[in-house]
Amino acid sequence: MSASALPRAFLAMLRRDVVLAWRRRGDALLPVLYAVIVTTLFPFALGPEHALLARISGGVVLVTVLLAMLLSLDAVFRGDLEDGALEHMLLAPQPLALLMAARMLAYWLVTALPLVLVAPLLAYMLGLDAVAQPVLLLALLLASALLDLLGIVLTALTVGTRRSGMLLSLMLLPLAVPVVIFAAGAVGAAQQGLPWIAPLAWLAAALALALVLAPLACATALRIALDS
Amino acid sequence: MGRFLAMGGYAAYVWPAYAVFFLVLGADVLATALRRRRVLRELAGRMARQAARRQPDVSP
Amino acid sequence: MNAFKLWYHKLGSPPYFYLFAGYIRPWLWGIALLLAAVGLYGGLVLAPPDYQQGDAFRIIFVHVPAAWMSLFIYGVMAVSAFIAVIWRPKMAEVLAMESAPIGAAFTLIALITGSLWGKPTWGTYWTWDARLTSELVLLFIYLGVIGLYHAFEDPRQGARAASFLAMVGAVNLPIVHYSVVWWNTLHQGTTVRYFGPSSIAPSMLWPLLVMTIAAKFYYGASLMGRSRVALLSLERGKDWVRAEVAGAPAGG
Amino acid sequence: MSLHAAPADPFIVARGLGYGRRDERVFGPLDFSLDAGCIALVEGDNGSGKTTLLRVLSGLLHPTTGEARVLGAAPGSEQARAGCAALGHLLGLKGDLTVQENLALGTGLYGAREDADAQAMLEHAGLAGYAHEPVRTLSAGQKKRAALARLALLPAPLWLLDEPYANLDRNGIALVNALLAGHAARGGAALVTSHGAVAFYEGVGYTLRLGT
Repeated sequence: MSASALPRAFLAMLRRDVVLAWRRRGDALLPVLYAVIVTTLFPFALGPEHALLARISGGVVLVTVLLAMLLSLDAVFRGDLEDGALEHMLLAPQPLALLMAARMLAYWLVTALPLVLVAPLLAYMLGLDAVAQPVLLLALLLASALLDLLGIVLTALTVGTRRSGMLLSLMLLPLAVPVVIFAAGAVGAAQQGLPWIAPLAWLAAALALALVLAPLACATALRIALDS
Repeated sequence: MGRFLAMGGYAAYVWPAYAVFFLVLGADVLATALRRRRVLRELAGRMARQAARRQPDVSP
Repeated sequence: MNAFKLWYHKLGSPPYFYLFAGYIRPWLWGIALLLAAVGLYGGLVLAPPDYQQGDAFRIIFVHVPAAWMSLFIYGVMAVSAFIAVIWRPKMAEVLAMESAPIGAAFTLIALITGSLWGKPTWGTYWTWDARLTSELVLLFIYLGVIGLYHAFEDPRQGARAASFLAMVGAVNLPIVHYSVVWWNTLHQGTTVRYFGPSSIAPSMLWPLLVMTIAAKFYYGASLMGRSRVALLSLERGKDWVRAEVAGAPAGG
Repeated sequence: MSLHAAPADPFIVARGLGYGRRDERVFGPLDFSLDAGCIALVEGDNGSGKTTLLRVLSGLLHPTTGEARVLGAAPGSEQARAGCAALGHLLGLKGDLTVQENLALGTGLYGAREDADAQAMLEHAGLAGYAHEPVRTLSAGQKKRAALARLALLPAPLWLLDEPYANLDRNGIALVNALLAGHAARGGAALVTSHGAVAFYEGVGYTLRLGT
């Protein structure tokens, strides 16, 4: 195994996932549509009062993006499990963690990034201050990447089970709590004109740690879940 | 005794708390006992089936 | 020969553990009930009412042991789960998976008694207090572990997957607690005075400790009972299980 | 680095290898070894554990009794995976990718044999002209051929093939046999399962019978 084999395999996996997503680009837009629909419902439920909507806008957008990601998380490994591609990943000579890292990056690019890009628009519709917009974008970039990494690890654990959608939400909630708290805390602080860098720094530190650990954990989880 | 049960006016909170403590743990014990009974019955049934298979039926 | 190592390996064998658990279970039950009786008498009768909370503080004797046990059992489960994932012995899987429902039960008790205590002290059954919120998240973690365990058709595979989740939860739990505390100070501003006198009187302390130890023995007894049943079902087809089933009053 | 072990070392050694689910035995205990250049046939009825044996050897399942060494290492270890390629019931082809993209993905993950040429291999496999078709438009037999073409491009010296003849017509069976012959001539080895209904490769080293 030469040194070039690792980047070659990583790129092959990444390319595969991006091409597959492109061939089914309609599906990739569904989470975005879901986020738009959910955000639209809030003013109808709470009334169009600007001050109230502006106050909750950051939190609403964060939670909506989280839910939209959760919605599609269930399917991350389903196709690969059904056609046997997942077994080939397990059997490939490269470390499984490397392939999982490619899978995670691809999933973030395909699912999370569109959501992050549409989020400022949703926040604007709810009346978030322009000052807080960059903070929201930054918080979403960090939070979506973290949830992507953690969520795929948990999805890997449920691969061998039937009907895992609801279970996945239950498993992800405790991991999502700190992410939501810090991300929403930063946005809230920015809205009040307070310093917001500290919670984002914590998120960034957690992301750095997760970038290293999550692919390894994901590989372990997959081997556990498929060893029947 | 009545004063003890009244708990200084807090009976509505103290006694339910103790009831919850013992009811939930009681449910834990009961669930284990029922599960043990079910597992034993299943295993006995399994063994009976296996024994029946091993001894060929003599009656026509 | 290292005596401890020998004992460890013996306990790791299911038929031996089954016998051992059956032998110590009545003792654990007896001690738990005795201690609970003493603790309840001390807590409900002997301890004087709190000068601020009156008799409402007596909820402490069930609430605090349950809250401590919810964390203690998680610790035991996480250690067993770690062993189960790394070395894959059957007994560690069984102990981790049978601990989870007991831990969830204690967490539920801590939540309900906590909110029953909250009504007279804070005027509301539920408040997003840092400890109650953390306890709620702990309940979700327990439920996730139990749910994942039962989602697999093969119980051993389910046990390993759920053990892995329990390890993830063990890392996550302090982070949740820390973030919830931070969030709490961020949004509430005023600090809510947490239950209980700040310096606890000895007449209140000893029943609390006795109840806590009683809860630990209850956990031991329940765990032994649960593990015995789990072993019977996991090891079905083995000779020792056949002997046990033939000897037990089946169907009754 | 050469992927081939020293010629004297067998590719696979199994000692008392067995697998059971709960208390039911699936196969084994088995003792066998597989040398370089040898194509071995695993025969047995449905449910005799052929697939399970291959899954244990590829490291997807942990054996319950005995042990196996694959290319001198534990099954599923990095060293074993580096020299091992498997083909199962599920082919692992992505339906939305073209045949050529699927082949490129395989060589991307496993590397390509030095003398391998994807285009020539597709022609050899009877898939000339299908290179740019999405795999989902292919028939079952054509999918199998595509998977075999992908397998033959890889440098792995050890093949674990589960029912490679299934879904194939007479030409397809001849293709499998030709690929096996070429693989053995290069010094590779293969463990091939079959329920025994087809014209099997003639150069079989030995046959392993599973089940009673």
